[in-house]
Amino acid sequence: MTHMISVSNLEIVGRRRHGPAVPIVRDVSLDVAEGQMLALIGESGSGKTTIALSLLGHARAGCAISGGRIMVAGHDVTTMTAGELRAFRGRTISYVAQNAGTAFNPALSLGQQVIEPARVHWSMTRAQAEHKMIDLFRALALPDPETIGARYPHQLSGGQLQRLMAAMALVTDPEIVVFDEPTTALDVTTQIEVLAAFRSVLADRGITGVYVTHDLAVVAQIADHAVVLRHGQVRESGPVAEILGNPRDDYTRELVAACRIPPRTTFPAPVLDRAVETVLDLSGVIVGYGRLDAAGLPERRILDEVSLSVPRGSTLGIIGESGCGKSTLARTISGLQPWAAGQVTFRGEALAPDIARRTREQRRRLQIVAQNADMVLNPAWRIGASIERVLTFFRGLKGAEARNEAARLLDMVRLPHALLDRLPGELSGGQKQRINFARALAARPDLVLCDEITAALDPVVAAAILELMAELQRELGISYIFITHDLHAVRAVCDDVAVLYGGKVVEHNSSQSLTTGAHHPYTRLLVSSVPEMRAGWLTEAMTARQAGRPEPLQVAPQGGCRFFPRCDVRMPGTCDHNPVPVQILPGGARIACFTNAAALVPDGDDGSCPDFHNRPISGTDSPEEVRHDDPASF
Amino acid sequence: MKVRVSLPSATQRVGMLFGFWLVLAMFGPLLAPYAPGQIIDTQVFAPISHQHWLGTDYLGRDLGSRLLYAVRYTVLICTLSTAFSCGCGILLGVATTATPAWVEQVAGRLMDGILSIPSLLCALLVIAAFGDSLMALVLTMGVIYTPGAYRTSRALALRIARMDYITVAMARGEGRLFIIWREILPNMRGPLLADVGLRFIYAVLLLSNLSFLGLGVQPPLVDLGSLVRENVLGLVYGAVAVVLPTIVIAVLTVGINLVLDATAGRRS
Amino acid sequence: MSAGLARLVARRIGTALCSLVFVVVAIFFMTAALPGDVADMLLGQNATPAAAQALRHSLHLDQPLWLRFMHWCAGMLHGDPGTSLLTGRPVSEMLAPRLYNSLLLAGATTVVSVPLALLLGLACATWRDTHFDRVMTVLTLGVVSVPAFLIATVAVFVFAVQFRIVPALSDIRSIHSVGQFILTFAMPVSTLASITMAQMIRMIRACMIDVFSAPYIEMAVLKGVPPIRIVLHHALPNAIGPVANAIALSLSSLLGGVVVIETIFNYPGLAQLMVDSVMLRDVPIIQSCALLFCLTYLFLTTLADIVALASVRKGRGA
Amino acid sequence: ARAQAVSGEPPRRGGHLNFAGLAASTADTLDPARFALATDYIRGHMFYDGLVTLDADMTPRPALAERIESDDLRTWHITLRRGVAFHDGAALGAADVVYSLARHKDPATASQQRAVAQEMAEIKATGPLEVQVTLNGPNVDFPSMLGLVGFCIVREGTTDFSRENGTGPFICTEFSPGVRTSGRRNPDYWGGPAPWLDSVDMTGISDDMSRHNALLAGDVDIIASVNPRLVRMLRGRGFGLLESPVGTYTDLAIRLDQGPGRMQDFVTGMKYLFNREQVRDSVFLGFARLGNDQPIAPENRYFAADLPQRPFDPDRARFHLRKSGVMDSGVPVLCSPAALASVDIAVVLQYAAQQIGMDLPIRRMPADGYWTEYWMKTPMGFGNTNPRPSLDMTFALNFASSAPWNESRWHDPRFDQLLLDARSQRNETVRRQIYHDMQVMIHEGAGICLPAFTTSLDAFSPRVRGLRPSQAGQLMGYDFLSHVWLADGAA
Ligand SMILES: Nc1ncnc2c1ncn2[C@@H]1O[C@H](COP(=O)(O)OP(=O)(O)OP(=O)(O)O)[C@@H](O)[C@H]1O
Ligand SMILES: Nc1ncnc2c1ncn2[C@@H]1O[C@H](COP(=O)(O)OP(=O)(O)OP(=O)(O)O)[C@@H](O)[C@H]1O
Ligand SMILES: [Mg+2]
Ligand SMILES: [Mg+2]
Repeated sequence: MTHMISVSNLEIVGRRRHGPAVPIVRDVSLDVAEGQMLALIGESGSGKTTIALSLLGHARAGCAISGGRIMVAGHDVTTMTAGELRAFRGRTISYVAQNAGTAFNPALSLGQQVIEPARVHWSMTRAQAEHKMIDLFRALALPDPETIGARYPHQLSGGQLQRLMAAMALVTDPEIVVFDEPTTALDVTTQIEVLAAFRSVLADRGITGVYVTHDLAVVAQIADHAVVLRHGQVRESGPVAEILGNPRDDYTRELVAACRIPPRTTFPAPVLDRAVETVLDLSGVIVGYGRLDAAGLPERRILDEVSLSVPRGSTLGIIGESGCGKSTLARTISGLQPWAAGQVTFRGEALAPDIARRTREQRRRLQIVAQNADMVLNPAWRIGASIERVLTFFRGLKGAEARNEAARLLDMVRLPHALLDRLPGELSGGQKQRINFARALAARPDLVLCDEITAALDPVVAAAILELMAELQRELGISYIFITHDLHAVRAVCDDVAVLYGGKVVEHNSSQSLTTGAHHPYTRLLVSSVPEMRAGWLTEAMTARQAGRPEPLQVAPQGGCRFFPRCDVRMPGTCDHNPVPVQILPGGARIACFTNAAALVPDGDDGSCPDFHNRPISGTDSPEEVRHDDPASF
Repeated sequence: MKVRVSLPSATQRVGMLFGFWLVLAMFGPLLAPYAPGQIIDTQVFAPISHQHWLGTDYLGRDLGSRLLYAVRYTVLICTLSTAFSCGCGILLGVATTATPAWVEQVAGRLMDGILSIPSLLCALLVIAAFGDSLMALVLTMGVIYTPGAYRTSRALALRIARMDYITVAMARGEGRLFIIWREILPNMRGPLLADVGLRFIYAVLLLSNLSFLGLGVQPPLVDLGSLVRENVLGLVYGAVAVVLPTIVIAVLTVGINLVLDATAGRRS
Repeated sequence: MSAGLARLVARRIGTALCSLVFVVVAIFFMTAALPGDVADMLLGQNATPAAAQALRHSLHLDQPLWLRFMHWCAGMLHGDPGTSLLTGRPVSEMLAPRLYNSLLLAGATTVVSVPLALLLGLACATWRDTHFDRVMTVLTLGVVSVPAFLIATVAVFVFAVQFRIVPALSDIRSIHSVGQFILTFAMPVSTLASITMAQMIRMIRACMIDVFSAPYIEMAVLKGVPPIRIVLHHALPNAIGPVANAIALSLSSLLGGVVVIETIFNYPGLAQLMVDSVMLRDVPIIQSCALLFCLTYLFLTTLADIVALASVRKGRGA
Repeated sequence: ARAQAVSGEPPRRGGHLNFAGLAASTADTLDPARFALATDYIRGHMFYDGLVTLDADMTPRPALAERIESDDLRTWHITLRRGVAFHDGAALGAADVVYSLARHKDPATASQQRAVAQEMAEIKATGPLEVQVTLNGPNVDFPSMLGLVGFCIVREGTTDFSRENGTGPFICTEFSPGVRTSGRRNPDYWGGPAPWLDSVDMTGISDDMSRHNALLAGDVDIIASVNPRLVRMLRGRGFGLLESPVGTYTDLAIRLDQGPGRMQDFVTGMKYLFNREQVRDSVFLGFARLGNDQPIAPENRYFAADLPQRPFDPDRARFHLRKSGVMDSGVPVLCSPAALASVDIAVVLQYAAQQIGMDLPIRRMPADGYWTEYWMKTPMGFGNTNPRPSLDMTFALNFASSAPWNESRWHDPRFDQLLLDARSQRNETVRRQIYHDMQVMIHEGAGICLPAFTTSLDAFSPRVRGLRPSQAGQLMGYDFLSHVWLADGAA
């Protein structure tokens, strides 16, 4: 078997001005056989992205490949000339960047950028490339595959951009594709389709892959081999089944264990009766883009009459498909995106749609942790300064006091103090995300809008962050809106959960009920799509889906239920015309569906959803044992 | 054994270079062997020799002494006026990205207007109104270059003002000045410093033009540009008197620009 | 162009007209505020108060300021810029040949300098910190820092006097062929172009380098996009605002700011006319010249603003 | 020097000559009343003729006038030359002369010569070719006065001067103010065989270096106003140099009616403070003659040669200045590029002052508006005066109590009386004595410090012949175009 990729003794250093060179990657060796997929897993900040980039012969600004050999497709990339590299990149090996939000050129339309690799390598005509692009868009479950290419990066959601990025990498049919966390921002339903698409494309063309991720379930589906990294060093490597099923290294074990996050144990509200005091209340909020119609409402609605409330000291999870408006909701509440209609009440006071009109106190108490961590950190500011500024601004801390507090916050989010002196460009994706969270916490908020804050984190660190959130909630009564696509995390930290579909809240339920009881058809689809950490799950899920589900309709309904085209219990003639009724179930859950509640209870022996929590892990000990293993002990 | 020579940081280098020129400006004239107006030789455009170590100028005065005085006035006046014009221009340019639209309309059109008024007219008016005071000179030069700095910084700031991190800062409720000064400015350092450097050069040249008109340094003192201008006839004799001041201008301005470039090249 | 952009552009042009009015008023009153008037200047050293007064009367300079201004405005609205106080000839007649000359010079310079500056500026940014870039940096800075009159004088002395390749004066009348055109314009255009180019190169380089640090440029590199395409297709659209602005600023002085070049090459252009007229306080000509300068200036900057606006509205670029 | 060496050759006719003067601006004019600059004078001589011309030693010679006579020196009879035609073909007549002279008195004409023209009380035609001019008082120098180029003759009734219609040696083919004046030879010129040239192009290049470069590169054949600093180079490259000992001077005027000038000692001290040799040698590089604080140049036949040269004497200067008590008055000396070399002279003076412990601030004013706004309006300032056709005019216009340009506001009734005496004095010896005394009086009393008379320098390419120095002004009293010829012109 030939090795398509063969890295030996790779050393990469970060060179910071005046300081000594810090090693980022140390003595890393790995091999990938042709047509195989290697998963790079490991701690956030362990050097996964750095290694992935080095396979393309590239080192980020401020970093340098200082030793070792990187053989890719028969070329030693460290010795290639600029011209050779140019011909090599994008054609022989292509890359899916971790931060799709910033990796797209804001001034160019997305379509242009997606077909560019094909165009610059003269591998196909424009028409061919566009055709191929649209096929890929369709395979990656992007909305409006024909026209989405004409849009610009800022008009898409994080998950959509990530898929476009993948399309861009695949458009040239390269021999090797390096995926850097390509599905972090995808909801599970979309993730299934994307993973399936990846798999089929890779298998069809015999593409060799490197897949950077922290989602072990995904690893189980897609990779053949895995390398576990920590602190820039390889901790363990081997076939996926071995690593996941029978980890030998301590850290790997910890990692695997951390995948099984225990569900939230509900605790009594610390101060007040939750039912009485709501921190945040949304009613009939409409947000959109484009021209306003006669009623002053936008043409293209992203959020449609959303009503939600967050009781004090509790956590509301928001889940939903990529592009359904989750981030928009967060931005709206935080005042970054004005709403066209509706009302938002925060701590009993009505919030102004425009942030400028909110009081300082409101601003402090309501913090947002944005999905795109890159874009919200000022690139010219040191991390320390960014955090200290919030401390100074809202809490009047200065000098050493502020610095100590910043260091404490970094401890909380499990980052080394050394980062305080770094610039955002010198951090990894997960580190930036945690910095953002720390910055939000620095304001001592009452409500934090967490937009996929754990998306780029490995399970160990993610669990720690979730635990931190819970701890803060216990101690300070902070409330959260927790946007995620990780249903485990939802169960672990949320009290309630709202399911968004196409800008509408289709279900509002307690998070514990996610496994039981009646659900909106979309929720059921979501829950059934949560990947399991065993090989072959994806294939099964796909077959099951193809067998059991009706063919999605291509036409969008004019009125009625938005989920209608994909619904497996749809009732043509009813669902696609009439306003959707909201049913209030006995447990307090609200479901927007025509089908009566009883019918919504999934069929099964005990009437519960497949318990994704107790998913089997091939070859591991009993789940119970893992459940007691609390990774977030700090 | 490896010896690590640590280079001074970019800011230090800017500081050192400016420091050098400032010291030269302050104390250089003390080194001058002759008075700036003293005619020491009947030979004009004399080459470098024993008595006059840098030759003589078009009147037979000691070029070295005059050069030292010229450095003083050029460095001081140009630094001040560049600071003024860039200060005002940049502040306004960046500020108008964070203010209501009408402010931009007013300020922008005003700047456009000032830019299209010939500087000759401004200069003559200032001379008529204020005579040859150095203060008026610095202000005139400042005003003349403010619109340019304004336009450049505004063009740069527009891109940055739309970045998410600026939105975040505004959402936090930061004051306008803070956003301009701390959030936007550091991110446009590169092009901005290039612009400041260019404006310094323009100032050096403008100073000599204004001197020519009568609004500059008064004789027998000179500025560097005027030194070149008054000795330009020496060109046909390849005289030191025209070559040397040109070189000094080049060393001064190119040096400052290179150092600014180096500063801009690195993120703080 | 979308309707929204069209509206913005229209508004931009509208406000540009405000600048024009501002400038015209400012110039009129500034000239009026200058010591002496055309009568004094005409009589020069031989002026006696009585003679000057008489002349003033015959030129209607004894009318109140605002009345004269209104007269001028009224004329302007009918497309008549008035007559020169000094020569009594129609301003348009005096301006037209000069404007033609100036536009010729400015046009030739623009045609030469903008593409070259873009090319070199982009090249410097692309090959940043290479020998090429260092040499270009020092060269451009050197060119900007040497006074224009010196560059022009040295150029003439070398090429016209020593080598006798080109004429020392740029006399348009002698042009009868393309070859002669090139010879005649070689010196002034190359001098002017080198100065404008140097400024533009500096700014283009800086703006581009700024954009080059963006992640999407890194991504383009990782896609195997050739440097030229990265520069033109990826970086330039994002820097187009500042770059267009830098070009506009550099070009804006080509009409009114080239007195030195016009003097040295004895080239009868608008800048020289303006200086003459200021010295002679020939207000109608000053006004008309200023109007022309202002128009070109506003044209260029408005164009730059529109380019920037358009790019902003299209994507989230520059 | 070259021209002299080959002056034996007979002149050749033909060829085209390019000339570059010192300045060109929109103020360029074809209206004789508005001639103000050297280029205007040259243009005037090109297209027009005066009634008289001034020859190399400033003696008036008949031109359009055949005879100018007077019995009482007050009423003058001018007889015009017969058969002279304007460029449009009309014959020259008395009416043209009357019109040409009288228009200078009209304020609306804005004549540069109005002050002089006021002398003429009445101008009338007494025959087809006879004109009678009655002066306000007797003036023996009236013919010299007519030598002013401003008094050249235009066609009667001309008001539009965008085109010329003179009787001069050239006919205008192109005139664009600030750009160029072109002329072709007037084939019917009364003064034949001159001019020799077929055609002439004249432009103004204000930048010194460019003007010289144009000559060096062969773009022009003659340039006016050579910078003394370039003489060495021009000579080295074989170009001819015309040194004309004209009486142009740059002087420091100290007003006697205000400021420190009210102290006689201050004025005397300042006069001793002028290092005249240094001004001549360093500022003018020797192309100047020492001045003696009176306006008559050494070449002039009335020059008071026995008047002792005032030396540079710092000690005496200090003595007088101390005595005046205004050593450090803080009153600045105004200078300007408008007044030739005044900035450099001021620097020389300032250094001398510094040596005796006096702080003499200099203020360099813009050329723009200097004459109207600053000159003669401040306690101390530099002026610049071109030679006048006669001593009488010099004294009358610059030194008499009522002189319009009495720079130092010096009043001396005896001087005024002497001026009148000289005017009506036909006796040459007596007049010489009077003029001598007047020079002494100015030297002693007026607030004028006159360090040097400048030598006018013009350069020409080796193909140009026929240039000769003249006291009447640069380039043969501005009239070179009707004298020069080209070595390579057609035979
Ligand atoms: N210029 C630099 N100088 C020093 N250290 C750097 C520099 N750039 C990155 N690093 C550090 O290198 C480490 C590896 O970063 P990398 O982006 O490869 O992490 P990662 O494994 O991809 O993490 P994540 O999962 O969070 O994206 C991080 O700890 C980061 O802080
Ligand atoms: N400026 C804009 N103009 C038009 N449409 C936009 C714009 N910004 C976002 N959208 C659209 O709004 C929808 C919601 O975006 P949002 O970012 O809220 O999605 P999301 O639920 O956060 O998705 P993800 O999970 O992928 O981050 C997307 O379909 C996106 O295409
Ligand atoms: Mg990473
Ligand atoms: Mg999102």
